[in-house]
Amino acid sequence: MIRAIASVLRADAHGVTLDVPEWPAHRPGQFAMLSLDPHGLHLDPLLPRPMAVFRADGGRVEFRFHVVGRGTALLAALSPGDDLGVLGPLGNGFTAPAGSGGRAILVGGGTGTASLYEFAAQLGSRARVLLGGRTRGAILGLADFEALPVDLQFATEDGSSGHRGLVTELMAPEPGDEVFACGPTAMMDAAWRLAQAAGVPCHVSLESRMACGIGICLGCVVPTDQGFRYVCTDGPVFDAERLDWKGLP
Amino acid sequence: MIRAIASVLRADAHGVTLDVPEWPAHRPGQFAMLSLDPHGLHLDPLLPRPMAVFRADGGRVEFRFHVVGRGTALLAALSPGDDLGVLGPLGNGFTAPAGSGGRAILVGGGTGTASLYEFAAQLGSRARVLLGGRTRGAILGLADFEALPVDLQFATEDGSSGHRGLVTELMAPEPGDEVFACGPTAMMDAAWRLAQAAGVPCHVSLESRMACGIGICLGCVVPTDQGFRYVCTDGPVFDAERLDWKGLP
Amino acid sequence: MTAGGAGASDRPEPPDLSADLCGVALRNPVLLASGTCGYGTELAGLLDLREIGGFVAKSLTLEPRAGNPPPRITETPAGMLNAISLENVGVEAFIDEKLPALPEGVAVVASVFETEIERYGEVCRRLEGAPGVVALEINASCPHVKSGGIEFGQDPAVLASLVRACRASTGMKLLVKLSPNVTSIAEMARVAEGEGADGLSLINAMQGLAVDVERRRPALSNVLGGLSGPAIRPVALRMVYQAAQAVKIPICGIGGITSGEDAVAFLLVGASTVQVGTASYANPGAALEVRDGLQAYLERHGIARVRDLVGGLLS
Amino acid sequence: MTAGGAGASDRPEPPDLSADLCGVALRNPVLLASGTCGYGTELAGLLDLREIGGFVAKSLTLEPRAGNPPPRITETPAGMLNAISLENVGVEAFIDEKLPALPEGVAVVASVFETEIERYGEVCRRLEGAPGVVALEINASCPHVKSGGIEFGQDPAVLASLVRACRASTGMKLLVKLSPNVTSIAEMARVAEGEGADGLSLINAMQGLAVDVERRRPALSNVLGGLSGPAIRPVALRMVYQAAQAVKIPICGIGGITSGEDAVAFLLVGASTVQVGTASYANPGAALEVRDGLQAYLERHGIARVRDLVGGLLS
Ligand SMILES: Cc1cc2nc3c(=O)[nH]c(=O)nc-3n(C[C@H](O)[C@H](O)[C@H](O)COP(=O)(O)OP(=O)(O)OC[C@H]3O[C@@H](n4cnc5c(N)ncnc54)[C@H](O)[C@@H]3O)c2cc1C
Ligand SMILES: Cc1cc2nc3c(=O)[nH]c(=O)nc-3n(C[C@H](O)[C@H](O)[C@H](O)COP(=O)(O)OP(=O)(O)OC[C@H]3O[C@@H](n4cnc5c(N)ncnc54)[C@H](O)[C@@H]3O)c2cc1C
Ligand SMILES: Cc1cc2nc3c(=O)[nH]c(=O)nc-3n(C[C@H](O)[C@H](O)[C@H](O)COP(=O)(O)O)c2cc1C
Ligand SMILES: Cc1cc2nc3c(=O)[nH]c(=O)nc-3n(C[C@H](O)[C@H](O)[C@H](O)COP(=O)(O)O)c2cc1C
Ligand code: FES
Ligand code: FES
Repeated sequence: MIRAIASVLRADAHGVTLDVPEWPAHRPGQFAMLSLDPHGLHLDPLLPRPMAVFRADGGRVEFRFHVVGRGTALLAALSPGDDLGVLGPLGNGFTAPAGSGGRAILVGGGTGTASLYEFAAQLGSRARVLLGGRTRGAILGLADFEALPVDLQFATEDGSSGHRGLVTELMAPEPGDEVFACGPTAMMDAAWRLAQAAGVPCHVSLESRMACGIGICLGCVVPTDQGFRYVCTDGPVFDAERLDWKGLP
Repeated sequence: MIRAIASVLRADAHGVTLDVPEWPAHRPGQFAMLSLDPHGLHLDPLLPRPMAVFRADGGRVEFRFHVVGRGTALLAALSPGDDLGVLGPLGNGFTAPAGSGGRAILVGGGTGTASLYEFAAQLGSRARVLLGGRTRGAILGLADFEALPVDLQFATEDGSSGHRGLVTELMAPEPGDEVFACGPTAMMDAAWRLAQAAGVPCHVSLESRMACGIGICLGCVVPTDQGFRYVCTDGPVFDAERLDWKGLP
Repeated sequence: MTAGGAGASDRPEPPDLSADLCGVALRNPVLLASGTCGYGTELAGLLDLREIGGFVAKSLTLEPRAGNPPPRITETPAGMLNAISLENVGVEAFIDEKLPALPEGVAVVASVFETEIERYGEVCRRLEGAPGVVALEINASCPHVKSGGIEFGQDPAVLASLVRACRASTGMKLLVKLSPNVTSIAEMARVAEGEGADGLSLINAMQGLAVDVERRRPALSNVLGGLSGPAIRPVALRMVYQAAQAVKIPICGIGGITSGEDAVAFLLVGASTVQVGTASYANPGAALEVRDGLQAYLERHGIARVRDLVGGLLS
Repeated sequence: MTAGGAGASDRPEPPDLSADLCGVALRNPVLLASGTCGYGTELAGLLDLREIGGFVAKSLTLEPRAGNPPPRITETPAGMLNAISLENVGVEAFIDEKLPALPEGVAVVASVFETEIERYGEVCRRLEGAPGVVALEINASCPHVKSGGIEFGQDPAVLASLVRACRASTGMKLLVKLSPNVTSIAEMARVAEGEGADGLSLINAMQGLAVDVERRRPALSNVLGGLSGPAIRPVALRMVYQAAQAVKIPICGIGGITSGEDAVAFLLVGASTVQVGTASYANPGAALEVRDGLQAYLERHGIARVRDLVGGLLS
């Protein structure tokens, strides 16, 4: 894990790419905290923003997002050469299924697809990747996923790409499969139910309000069968079976 | 007076130029309040910054500054097309000497030179313009002043341009002259003493902490022989004789 | 179906923004806060006061007062400190010069402060029946000379005497503006209600201090000042929430409001009207944007009347 | 003259940063605030705790506690609200597992909070002589069950009993961390001093509230939370200033410190040490930057010792 002031290589309304020469090796599904005010010019927004590492390669670290509030608006407005504080990689990330038997079903919705790209790339042909969004344009990183050697399917609410409907309707898990989901809580909940019905393991990558990303603010808890766990250090990837789904905010 | 969200035409560490089609006619020495957060993205810095109108022409409004704190750093970092809130023109501005006799001696120091440019341009050959700074590079708008048909002299502390020493040492006011000064308080105080000794009128353009620029916060007072007066609405230009110099902060 | 045709009734009615300020009907719930809009006249050309609910004029004393020497203001993170102190034109000049200069149809709340209880009562008496003045706001964040300078609003007994005196002096609607510099805002709210306040305004600026470190001096000549702006909004929301649970009289919420959403937050925790203060400095039209944002929120959520939001925080 | 040669004495000595925390000598006056640095171990690789004055660990109760359900934090203008509540590993796990994991030479302040006075005393007793622990900090911003949930630090009599009980339970140095949610911080400071506190820490987070307007819900599950960050700095500076005039014991200043200049401001108004809290979230190395900035300030102003700044506000 490193903390650096990184230089922006490019930024737009869908993502930001940073130059972080000291970026260490990381695992698919890990995240970083991006600090918008590395030199104390604004003091607001004060807290760093958690973002999944979309892809990293030789110090070139990419994040993908939709503009939903002030932080993402400011990220989108960055110019090449601007400074951004970065702390990462953080969290546990995804673990590839141990056996070589079944498929890994990756289910992504909304901005959650950003967490899955490197995992899909790592799994290659073992991965069935299902991505959903309101429209085709709402699926983060779509073009990059299309370039991967994976079994890829889309679902959109308006039918603008692939299946018209919910992405989980494409899942059809079979014994031996393993499910990995990241997206809105309702989507992950549905994925977990389908996995449960099929008797296959399900791992979900959660979001939570974060201040520190490293286990010191105790802000990012989620309820599990072992009490509260921290999304930043125990997660973001959790075994769906261990979560108290009703207690998620 | 107008309030607009203006588009930045250019910005650098010495100034910002705005596109303000609705900008009304104004007088030399007036100022504007520049609001760095017109869309509420940062909330900090919250208050607008007072800046003299350096020059305005057909909706192209120029300001000049040195980066001294957060606000000016953010102004300097603006890019073309960025939005900036602007409220102006504000304040009284300079009044050209009534008679056609003596000279108008304009004395500018530090960033105070920005208030004098249009006044010098208006006065033309009637103006003796004395500009001072630590170094030649510290004199705001130097090249623009050099292009004016005025009697122009410089003073720098390091001697890098013109007289080595204080700008007020160049003044030598004579009966019939009228002095107009804008710069650090000590400089304006010295200008006022010299004017007083020569028995000529002296007008100074003051700075003060401002929140509103339009007389509603009551924040920008300076002490005068008639009690507190507001820099934003009674000034920024005051008759030096009326000021309580010891009470200036 | 053509625009403006018979189908007009199919289009949703614009939401009802009308609001109640302690018994006074207002066009909408957005006012300007005392000390941040002068006497109203200064905003001519920048904000039409008839498009918002009304404004609270700069607090008035019996005689004109001069206030503190500079520096009087300084910026702080997402906020500002001010120590204007008592500067104002005095109640007579307000009535004789300022009120007549306002356009017809502007709802004016006159704010009152003084250093002694008797003088508060006297200012209230003078304002009785002043044209355009729909209510008085008693600013309790003024240092009480007899209590050694603590604010009227910081001691329950002193606050009780103050409200009692003002109540006795006038038949006009009385808003009491509470000081946030207290252990229990609920207690202060109950005191004001018990002495006959028609409504509460909260919060006033919080006591703060800033330092000019390079000069090793206080940033304000008065050392202490009042903190306002978005920085204090969470404290203001908390206090409105606590006061609303303690009293039945209506509350006017104040503190760091810059958007329609901020106003909604105050309404949800129990305010029925709001005031915009510091935000007007960066944008004199801020209150209008707050009103527009509030209306857009109601439309987006299909809420018919702004008063349906009041106290509507779900839990 | 060559570097490191005989002329070394010509170069100004680096300023003396050593500081005094209620009788404990510290390398420099910059500590990390409780609840913003875990138990110290989490910062390994990000901040060397031996380069700053020390750190105050997350407040400890007698038993491990779980705290509030999510959401526990939310952002506010130049600040944040938190309602972590009592979550901590408990005093035994702290002594057995956390303290031994720290490197040698780190000054640890153990923070104590509980819901009953007797339990505070018991936690203090357990911490007596714990290795590395140089002082205890009594967190008085905890709801007192017997007083109906108001904070220990909000009632002078309750605060007095609390400090008395802690004082009686231990011979260790006692810092009392005051609640900012009071009418008179000076009174609370005097109470703590009178009952034998060796020093004061102030301020804790201020009580606040935020609303998720789209969902019409409180932003925190607990509704109320603690406001921290630069937004509260002016209030914190004011309280340190007022407390410093009321007591003789040393004060540790806390609230929105993000830079060396901020630390200087706290020292000038009377603090002799400072704590960095929320700023560490955006930058885990913030405290080091504060220390460096403080040193640069002293060099720039030719001040030999950091303690020469304490209470040095000119007027
Ligand atoms: C581990 C993790 C990984 C994430 N990866 C991505 C990603 O790759 N792409 C992406 O678009 N989004 C991702 N998110 C969500 C992203 O952090 C939020 O959308 C973002 O913080 C919103 O900030 P804002 O300032 O634009 O919104 P605002 O609503 O203005 O933010 C206000 C505050 O709320 C917090 N917040 C708002 N929404 C969320 C949320 N959904 N989850 C957590 N905190 C939130 C912000 O961090 C901030 O503190 C991730 C979240 C987590 C926890
Ligand atoms: C009428 C008027 C005209 C001005 N014209 C110019 C100009 O043309 N060019 C120029 O470079 N400067 C000018 N100034 C000064 C300029 O406003 C300040 O330098 C600027 O506000 C500093 O902002 P900052 O955020 O960079 O500094 P910071 O120190 O971070 O500002 C913090 C706060 O202090 C206020 N402040 C800081 N310095 C001053 C100052 N000297 N006067 C008033 N307020 C201050 C800021 O407005 C802000 O509220 C003018 C000031 C006034 C009152
Ligand atoms: C410069 C200034 C002057 C003020 N003067 C008064 C005043 O005269 N009377 C009063 O009741 N409140 C006064 N206030 C407080 C505001 O009315 C309001 O309560 C406070 O600023 C919080 O709201 P805000 O955060 O929206 O500014 C003043 C505030 C500022 C910033
Ligand atoms: C998430 C969080 C948790 C905190 N937990 C504690 C705590 O356990 N004990 C305590 O005394 N203070 C706690 N605090 C308060 C801080 O120690 C500090 O007093 C406060 O945040 C103000 O300082 P700051 O503005 O630098 O953050 C906590 C603050 C935050 C933000
Ligand atoms: S984000 Fe701070 S503990 Fe997880
Ligand atoms: S700046 Fe507000 S009155 Fe002059």
